[in-house]
Amino acid sequence: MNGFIAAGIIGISLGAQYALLALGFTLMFGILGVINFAHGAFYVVGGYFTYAAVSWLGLPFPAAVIVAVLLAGALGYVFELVVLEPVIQDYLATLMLTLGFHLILTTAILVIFGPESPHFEFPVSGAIRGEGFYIPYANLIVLAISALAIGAIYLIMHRTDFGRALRALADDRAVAAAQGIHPRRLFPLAFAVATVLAALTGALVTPMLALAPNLGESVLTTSFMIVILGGLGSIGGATIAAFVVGIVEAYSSVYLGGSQGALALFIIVLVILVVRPRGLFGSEFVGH
Amino acid sequence: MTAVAEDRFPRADWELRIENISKNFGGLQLFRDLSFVLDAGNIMGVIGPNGAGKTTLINVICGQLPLSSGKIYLGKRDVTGLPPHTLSRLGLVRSFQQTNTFKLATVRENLMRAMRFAGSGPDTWNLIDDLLDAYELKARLDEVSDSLPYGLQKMLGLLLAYVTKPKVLLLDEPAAGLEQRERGNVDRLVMHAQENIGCSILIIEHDMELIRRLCPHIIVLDAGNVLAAGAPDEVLSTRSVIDAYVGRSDDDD
Amino acid sequence: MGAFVARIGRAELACIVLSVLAFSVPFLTHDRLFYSISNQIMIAVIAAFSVFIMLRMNLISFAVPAFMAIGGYAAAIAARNGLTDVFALMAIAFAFPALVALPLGALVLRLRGVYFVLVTYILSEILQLFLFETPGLTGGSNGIAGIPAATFFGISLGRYEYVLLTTAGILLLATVITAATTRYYGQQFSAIEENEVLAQSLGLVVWRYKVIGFVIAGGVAGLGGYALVTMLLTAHPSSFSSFSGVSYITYAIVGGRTSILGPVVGSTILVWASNLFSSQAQYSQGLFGVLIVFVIFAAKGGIVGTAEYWLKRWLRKRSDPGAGDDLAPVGRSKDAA
Amino acid sequence: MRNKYYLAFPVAAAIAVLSLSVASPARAADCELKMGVMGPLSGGAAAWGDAMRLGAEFAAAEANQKGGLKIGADTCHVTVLPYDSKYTVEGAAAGGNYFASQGVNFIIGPVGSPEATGVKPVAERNGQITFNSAYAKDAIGPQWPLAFHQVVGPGTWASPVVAEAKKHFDIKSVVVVAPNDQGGTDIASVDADAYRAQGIEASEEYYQRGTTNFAPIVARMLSKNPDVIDTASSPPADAATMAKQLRQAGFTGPLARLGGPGTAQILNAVGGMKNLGNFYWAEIVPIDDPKVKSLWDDYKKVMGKAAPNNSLFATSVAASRLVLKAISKAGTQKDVNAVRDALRSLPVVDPNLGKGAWTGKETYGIAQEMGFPVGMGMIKDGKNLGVRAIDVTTK
Repeated sequence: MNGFIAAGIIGISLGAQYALLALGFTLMFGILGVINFAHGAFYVVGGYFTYAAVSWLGLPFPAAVIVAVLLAGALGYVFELVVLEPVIQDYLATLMLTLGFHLILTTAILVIFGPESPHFEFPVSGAIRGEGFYIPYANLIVLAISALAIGAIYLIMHRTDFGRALRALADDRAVAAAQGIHPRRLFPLAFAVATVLAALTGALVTPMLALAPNLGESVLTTSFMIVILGGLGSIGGATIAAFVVGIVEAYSSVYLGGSQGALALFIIVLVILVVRPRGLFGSEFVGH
Repeated sequence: MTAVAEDRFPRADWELRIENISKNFGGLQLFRDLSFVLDAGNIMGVIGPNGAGKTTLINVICGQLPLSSGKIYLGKRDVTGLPPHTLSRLGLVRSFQQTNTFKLATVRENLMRAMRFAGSGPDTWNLIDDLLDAYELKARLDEVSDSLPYGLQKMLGLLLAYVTKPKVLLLDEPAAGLEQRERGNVDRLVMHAQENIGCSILIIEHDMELIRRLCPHIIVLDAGNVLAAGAPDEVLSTRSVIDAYVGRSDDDD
Repeated sequence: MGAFVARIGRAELACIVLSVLAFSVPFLTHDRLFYSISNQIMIAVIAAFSVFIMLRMNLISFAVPAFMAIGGYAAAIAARNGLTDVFALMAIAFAFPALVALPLGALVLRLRGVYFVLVTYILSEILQLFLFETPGLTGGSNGIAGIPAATFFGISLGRYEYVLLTTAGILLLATVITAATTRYYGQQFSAIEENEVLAQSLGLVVWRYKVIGFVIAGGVAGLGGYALVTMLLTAHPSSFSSFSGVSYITYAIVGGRTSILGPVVGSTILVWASNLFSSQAQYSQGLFGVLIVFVIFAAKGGIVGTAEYWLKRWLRKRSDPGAGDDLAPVGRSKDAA
Repeated sequence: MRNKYYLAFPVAAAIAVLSLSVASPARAADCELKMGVMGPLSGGAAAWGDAMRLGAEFAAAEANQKGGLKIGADTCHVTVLPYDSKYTVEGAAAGGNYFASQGVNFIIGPVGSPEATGVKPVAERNGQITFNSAYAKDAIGPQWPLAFHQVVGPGTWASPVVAEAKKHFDIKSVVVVAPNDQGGTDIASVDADAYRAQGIEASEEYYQRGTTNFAPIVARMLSKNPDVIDTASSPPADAATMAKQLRQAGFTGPLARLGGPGTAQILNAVGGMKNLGNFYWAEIVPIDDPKVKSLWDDYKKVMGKAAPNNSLFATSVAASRLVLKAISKAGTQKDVNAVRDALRSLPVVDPNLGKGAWTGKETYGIAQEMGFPVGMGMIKDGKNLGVRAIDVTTK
């Protein structure tokens, strides 16, 4: 029974991290129609930038996170503007470009920081302990930040002109352009927002777990599953799907073991996809 | 199967009947309980301001988007919810507003594909022979369609729908983006279809002149409702219709 | 002759000729490195063909390693159980993945292209876990070692030279299948690639052709898997890692998706390049990435597409100066079929 | 030579006709001995490949400092050729052939199980001696007479190490955890058997390679409430994360690590000796032994830079030294079988690793395992008791 509660709590804290991670991925697809294979790499970059800011510049952790995340955002902005924008309509081309960028970023980090994972600690340690369960404070912080981020993104998308413009672009690029919305100006920003979210996740999560150059791929796979489940481009869908994946992962690996648990998770996702081809909350508008 | 006998007298199943259909996107309702009939062999115009759901109407009729509720009949047959390719094989075919050809294929390949996919025989070439002449496409049969001027690409798009020898032909803003002088080409195709295969035709269009020229009967859509129906001249003079158009920007919905 | 060429297709014919020439490799040299690299290239070409078939319909498949694994393991298990005839093994390597692809495709190909991409990515992950969870059948994480050499009318194909000939044979088969498929369904595939919605509204049953393509692509990948297993004398899970699917996609796209020559050129150059980078140690992946970005960024339509484009321009320019600017940047070879 | 070669390939392979570059495989000019070293030089396991490479390069430098290696009549300059086998089967197989075309008959490495699986059949076919450090159950074997093993496998050291651990800690049940691939299962299962052999109830736990958050796995392991949790051959980063999350979850029992390095990382992760409490681990070599320690100093003297912080470096040096000695003894670098016989007949002694023996008959069915004493480290009640040598050569 205790195990059951503990697993639930683990699932929720996993979900919080996944939600933050998948948010950027689903935004990027919904608005730009780009499957961003570099999403995992940006997660790793966020972690290493923060690490560098803390251990090289000696910044306090929160400041380091902000610096790192902004740098990653700038990187994303430039990448979209210079490399992606010219071929933004062709989803195969953008897919390959982000894939190439993933390889480049990963190697760059390997060269700069070396293969060994560095010593990188989350400043807050300790945990709330209860009857048969425990919640590390760090997890609570991530939960809070992820909730804030999701809320913020939702507000931006629905309450600001920037957001409305982006949604217009997502619905029908041609029409939006005809109404005087300029993709060339907005897309790099949107991409930057998405990378910021990926980097933020990395900056918060890697110090709690581990920081290594090759984390990108598994992170990418998780993002894929979540957006498939939630329906590409749907913010609410991605959020809920993230928690579904987190909780399923927790229970399946607690009761089936890591390997079979993962297998179960994959198969559940596939089955849901067959039953609901657009994912749990996929809208008919978004996506190209 | 759509290789229809060239009889001049359309059969009953060439009629398109729309029975109180509704379409919602998430919260937003594009039209509600919409009903109308396109009589066999007739031409009907559908006009309305942007956001009136005109293109969406065609998309749901042709099975590209699922209906929220309601029924669609092709003659006696209930075709609600059938996939586009099945509807097309049954003779319900549409044209598209933009990107309406196979860009990298030559004009000839485009037409051959349309005939092949629809199962209309190679004799179809004779059917459109004079149109190809009129559009000056004959000389350009081996040009990549993407390299044609916009006007001709548009006409090629219409031809692709035409060579399937449809029973019911739906044209989605056939004149949009055409120069005034080019718009006669649309008339020519519609007339041609009437004379040679006598199919029923539904035209969505912003160009009132073209509608007046071609359509004995029109309906006006606004906010998903039929605002008015009847002969163009009286319908277009009714107050409500004029209001509906006041201050609306004029681009695609 | 000209008519014959036009019928088969220039690019297709070239590929078939190339894969016939591949038989000559063991007679040209005894250099192991050259053997090994040409062997890798042939396998890469087969895998890239599998990607190419789906690309012809604007679909990217990450499941190639999965189908390679199914084909490779099926052949390996058959060989372990005493079936060593090379033709029988090829048949098995093609049939098994094709059979798996059939129901899978019918399910997955209802979805929009993008979902297909992500789903195929997950499929290869699932396969890895499946291999691990079935040690009895597949040897689990250790794979199947000590596979007996295949036999050609009783002659054992154990020597490296024979391994190369076997691979060349598999390559030829894969090339013919791919060429035949993409030619026979050329108009349908192109229609789907260029304007799926239009094709469907003209009456083309799009998903049917996608499934046909997926099944054949699965079979071709299976042949590649068998070739890989033959080269390594081992069926090992790590040979079919989901990320290797990325390399095959890269080969096909960098080479050029507009012609069947694309996968051949792309695989050849990139496999050779990655072998070159291998001794350049840890920069290999990064250099690979740079290469991808460069080609996609600078040469749409990949190497072959671009070459074709400039060749056409040049020919036009020569025939009548001033013309040739109205060509689509991605020209597909247009043989009057 | 090599460049001309590579330039030939795009064309050549493209047309699959290479009549131009039927350049005969590289032959050593005057007297040069080319020694190959393969391992992952890129990607996650790059640290291991580098340790392997630097070890070989050091041994070569040693030999060259003495004016070169005597082979029969002439003295040869030893050069080292690295190859990135990327921790994959293909990579290693290709590496074997690459070395063959470079006329390299002696290969130090590869590092990991997939690599060993890939290179063994190829090297056998090419007539190349390999000296891998894989913990695979079939790292070497009678069917590969040219394959040698430069580290003592868990099959050899697990039992004595567990026996030693049992003396210091009260162990009735243990969970052995590792990733779900060959690198994980081959060690974890052997460790588990060794525990069982000591009358300890052992269960195995395999997680998906690439897992970043181990909270669920930790919860599962704790639900079996074991006395000890052994992270076997999990990658250092994973082991560190698990250690952290185990302590976080309130597990106070001893942690073990029989099958991989990373003590420093685990210490960092859990926040120092105090929080780690009780911990024991196996080392490839007894690193606290002054003789072994001095190897790192020698490297700095000879190469002028710090040696890699990875004990595989030591065995790589020892293996390379043995191979060079064997070549010199056989008096040829062409006749590989003669060198193999010389190698088998040589006593396993090393200036730094001390006295050992050819082990592996029992585990692999062939005595081609370079058996030096291994190390076992222990932290008890937050105090580091250092790394003691465990003699395994008796087996």
